[in-house]
Amino acid sequence: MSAWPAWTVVIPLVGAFASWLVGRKSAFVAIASALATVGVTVVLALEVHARGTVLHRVGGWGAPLGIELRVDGPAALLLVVLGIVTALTSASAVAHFPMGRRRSTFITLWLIAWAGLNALLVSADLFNLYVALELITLTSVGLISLGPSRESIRAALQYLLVAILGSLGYLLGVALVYGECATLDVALAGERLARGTVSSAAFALVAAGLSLKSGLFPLHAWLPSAYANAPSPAAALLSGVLGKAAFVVLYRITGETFPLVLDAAPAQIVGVQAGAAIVWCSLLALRQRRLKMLIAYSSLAQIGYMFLAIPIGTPLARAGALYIAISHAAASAAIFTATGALERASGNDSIDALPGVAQRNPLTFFSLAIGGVNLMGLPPTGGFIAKWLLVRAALESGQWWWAVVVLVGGLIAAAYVFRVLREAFVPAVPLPATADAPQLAEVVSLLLAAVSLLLGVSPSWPLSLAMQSLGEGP
Amino acid sequence: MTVSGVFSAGFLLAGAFFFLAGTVGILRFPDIFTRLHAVTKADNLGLGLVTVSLMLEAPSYAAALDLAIVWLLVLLWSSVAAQLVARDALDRGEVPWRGA
Amino acid sequence: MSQWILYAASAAATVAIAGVGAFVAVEPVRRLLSINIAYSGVFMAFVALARRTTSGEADPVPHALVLTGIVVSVSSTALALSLTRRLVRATERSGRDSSSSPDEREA
Amino acid sequence: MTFDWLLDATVAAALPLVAWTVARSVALSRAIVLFIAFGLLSALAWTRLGAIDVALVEASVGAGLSGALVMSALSWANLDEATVARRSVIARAFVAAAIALCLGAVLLGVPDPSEGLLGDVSANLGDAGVHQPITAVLMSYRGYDTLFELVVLISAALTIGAAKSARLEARPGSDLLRALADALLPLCIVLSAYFLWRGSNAPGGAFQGGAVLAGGVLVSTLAERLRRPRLTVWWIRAALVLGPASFLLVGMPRFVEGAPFLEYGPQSASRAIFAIELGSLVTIALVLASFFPGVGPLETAPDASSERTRGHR
Repeated sequence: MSAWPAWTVVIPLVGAFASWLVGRKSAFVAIASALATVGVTVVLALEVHARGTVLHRVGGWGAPLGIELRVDGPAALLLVVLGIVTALTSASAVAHFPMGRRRSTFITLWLIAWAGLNALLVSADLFNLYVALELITLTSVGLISLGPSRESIRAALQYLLVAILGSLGYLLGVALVYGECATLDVALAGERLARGTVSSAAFALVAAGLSLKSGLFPLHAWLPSAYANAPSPAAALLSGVLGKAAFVVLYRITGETFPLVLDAAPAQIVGVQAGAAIVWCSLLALRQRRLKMLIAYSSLAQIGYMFLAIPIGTPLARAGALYIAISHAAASAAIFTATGALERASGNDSIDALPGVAQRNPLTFFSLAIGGVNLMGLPPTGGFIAKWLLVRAALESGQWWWAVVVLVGGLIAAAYVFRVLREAFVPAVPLPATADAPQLAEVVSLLLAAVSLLLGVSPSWPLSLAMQSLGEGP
Repeated sequence: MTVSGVFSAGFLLAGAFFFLAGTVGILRFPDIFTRLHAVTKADNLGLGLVTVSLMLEAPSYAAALDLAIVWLLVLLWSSVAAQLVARDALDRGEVPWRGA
Repeated sequence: MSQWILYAASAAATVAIAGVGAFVAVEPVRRLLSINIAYSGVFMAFVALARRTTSGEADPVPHALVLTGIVVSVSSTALALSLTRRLVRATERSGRDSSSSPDEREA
Repeated sequence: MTFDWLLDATVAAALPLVAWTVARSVALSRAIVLFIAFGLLSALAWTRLGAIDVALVEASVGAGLSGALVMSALSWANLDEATVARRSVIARAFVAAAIALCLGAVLLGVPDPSEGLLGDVSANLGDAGVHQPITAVLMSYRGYDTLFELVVLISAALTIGAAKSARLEARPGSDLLRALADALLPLCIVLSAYFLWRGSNAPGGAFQGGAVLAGGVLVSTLAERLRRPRLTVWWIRAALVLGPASFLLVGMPRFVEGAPFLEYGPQSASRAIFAIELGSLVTIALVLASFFPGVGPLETAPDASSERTRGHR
């Protein structure tokens, strides 16, 4: 038993309370707790890499009575990469919000959200996952509502109402699982759950609730406005990190609780939704006039790629989905941060206002470009590795049509990415008079882009964690 | 059936009657002030009778005392609430019903 | 018919009715009412399932889960209401004097 | 048997019926009153099912505080009755009935009888530090959940508190309310302490106590006997996070020494749980009371407000 899983939750939580008590000068607390949290996740990942799944019994009770924290390879990988992205993104918040109440509220909510995310990643208990999901939902709503306009509040409200409806489905599914096998532990429930009506219905409810929360096609229309109207650092955090929470839960419980129902009808329905999300949301992204809306729709398409792991269902497909999750986390956070910097400079995020960016803000342009290449899935980014894994998994399992969907999605992504990059590359004569983009945000977006590049250049360590299957540990 | 059981049943039925009367009052009375009468007077009397009936059946004196305290609290609260609602209604310009 | 079956059936009906109501509702407060009732239905399912014991003493774990669930759902209800109110206020304000900027910074 | 069955059947049938009328009622005020009635009915159902703790929390937090929250929405909500879709009632009823049948069939398909975790809970009560099974689950076996639940409460309060809130104005009859508040607040404090103390061996605990205390604080705030809790005052900020902080403080010494997180140790368990519950009570009461200023009436110009309300009556 290792104490590290609990520390990943305790540290950001303590940081959140400390920043809340300190108030105005909370930036120092934020930096300290961010460094400590990332440090702990790295140590935990090294331990998992060396010794396999790490277990912590909260309160010493153990399943089924108590709650267990179990960190396997995929969870450790997510902890590290999402942690680094979260930490970097928050640095751009310091540039975005002037010192004052909004900044300190942002910092407190951000640290609470991080604690919730880590709790979600390490938890092996179905109801604890629900509480962590709700924590992430409420903090996300708080972050969106910090936006400048009435539209931010409308978006936050809509996000909240849809998200709690999604949790309702999940919770009903949990009730069924508990009723059937008298445990809330994900793995123990998987052992006790026989193939049958109850388990299929439970999976259908859980999958429906979680895909609604992730914004999977066709119930996705509420999500883009949340991303587009949130403050840029919050948008980066939401689309990069927090928006993946519901998927991560589904990923975990399809592997451990519902491995038996994966070839059943609900999984195939999820597959159709995922395929439709990839194609349709990419096409919608092509039609947007605002950069933030474009990225929001492209994020929805990327959610679709992740959900492809459920119908394909092989370990390779699961590793691919995981790799999409981490590389997209870094890439979309980079793009949103870069967009935030440009928005600061030119006053809006319209694609028509892009000409001249490559001259004026070469750093920002560079991170936009790397992020875009990642969305297309071309080397040398992490997006390439991820899509390559997915295509191979689809072909190996004989479901070649998913490979076609992945490739078509990549082509459409290339179209909208090149549209943005071409506009940004057009020299503007004369150069429009604009304010300076905040340097901190530019550097942060470059670092985030570098993370997504790194995932493509040296994939061996992350891949070995992603492929580490459960149960190898002591 | 014991004597106290008979009394208890009688009080219960009487209480139920007043609750019914109060409910009819809410539904049938013409304005907010008269409806307040129905809610606060008839229902509180009904609740009192039910409380007495339950006190007769209570397993201990302490439990009977608990029930009595509950009734007193409801009385206190509903009298204040009735006043507040009525004053607010007057303040908003509701005119009490003067008979048809 | 045993007691828990009655209430489990009631829970199923409540969730279905309120769930449909939540999907159809247009106005946020109404949607919120339906969502809350649907949650009560789910909690009812938990509590009814806890009643299947042979001894007559109920399983306390679902009860504790429901307590947690109630508190979580009150938090989201309060948050949703406060956001709705801010929205209504922002709309009214921009309706009253359309000359002022819609940008409403609440520092 | 027959009488019990009749009562259960009535309650069980009434719940979905009320749910249906809430969704169908045209006037928002009626929907809200029925919503509160639904909460009280479900509290009744939970007493019937032997879940006294849940019934207490539902009556105080679920029906009581949530009800009061949505009730205060009446003062500003969009009362436009046209927003209720009147068409397609039959289609909706059909869909709901279909879902209900499927769900019911699945729910009744679970094994019966089933002990759940009852045996595990009772067997470990000796080590948990409390005698009441539900308090043991909430504070000991699944204390980790409760920690997060408190954090959920706090993050909602933070977001609500970050916005400018309503000024609670003196209402007509506030002299009366003041007298009531003076009588009620001490009573609420005593009652919440009683709930807390009782929680270790009978139904009751931090949540019930916190809700009662929040009610008392709220009435006193409305009566202007207490100033509204301000999130800028340092000790109120500290009190707001007292619950989760006491979880961490109590859990930390042994955790640092190498014990599992939130393991209190067999000797000190009952004291540890009491300390955590005390902190949680403060957090719960403060958070619940702080929800109200964020949903109160809008501060419009006086003439406009009276006209608005009158127009809808």
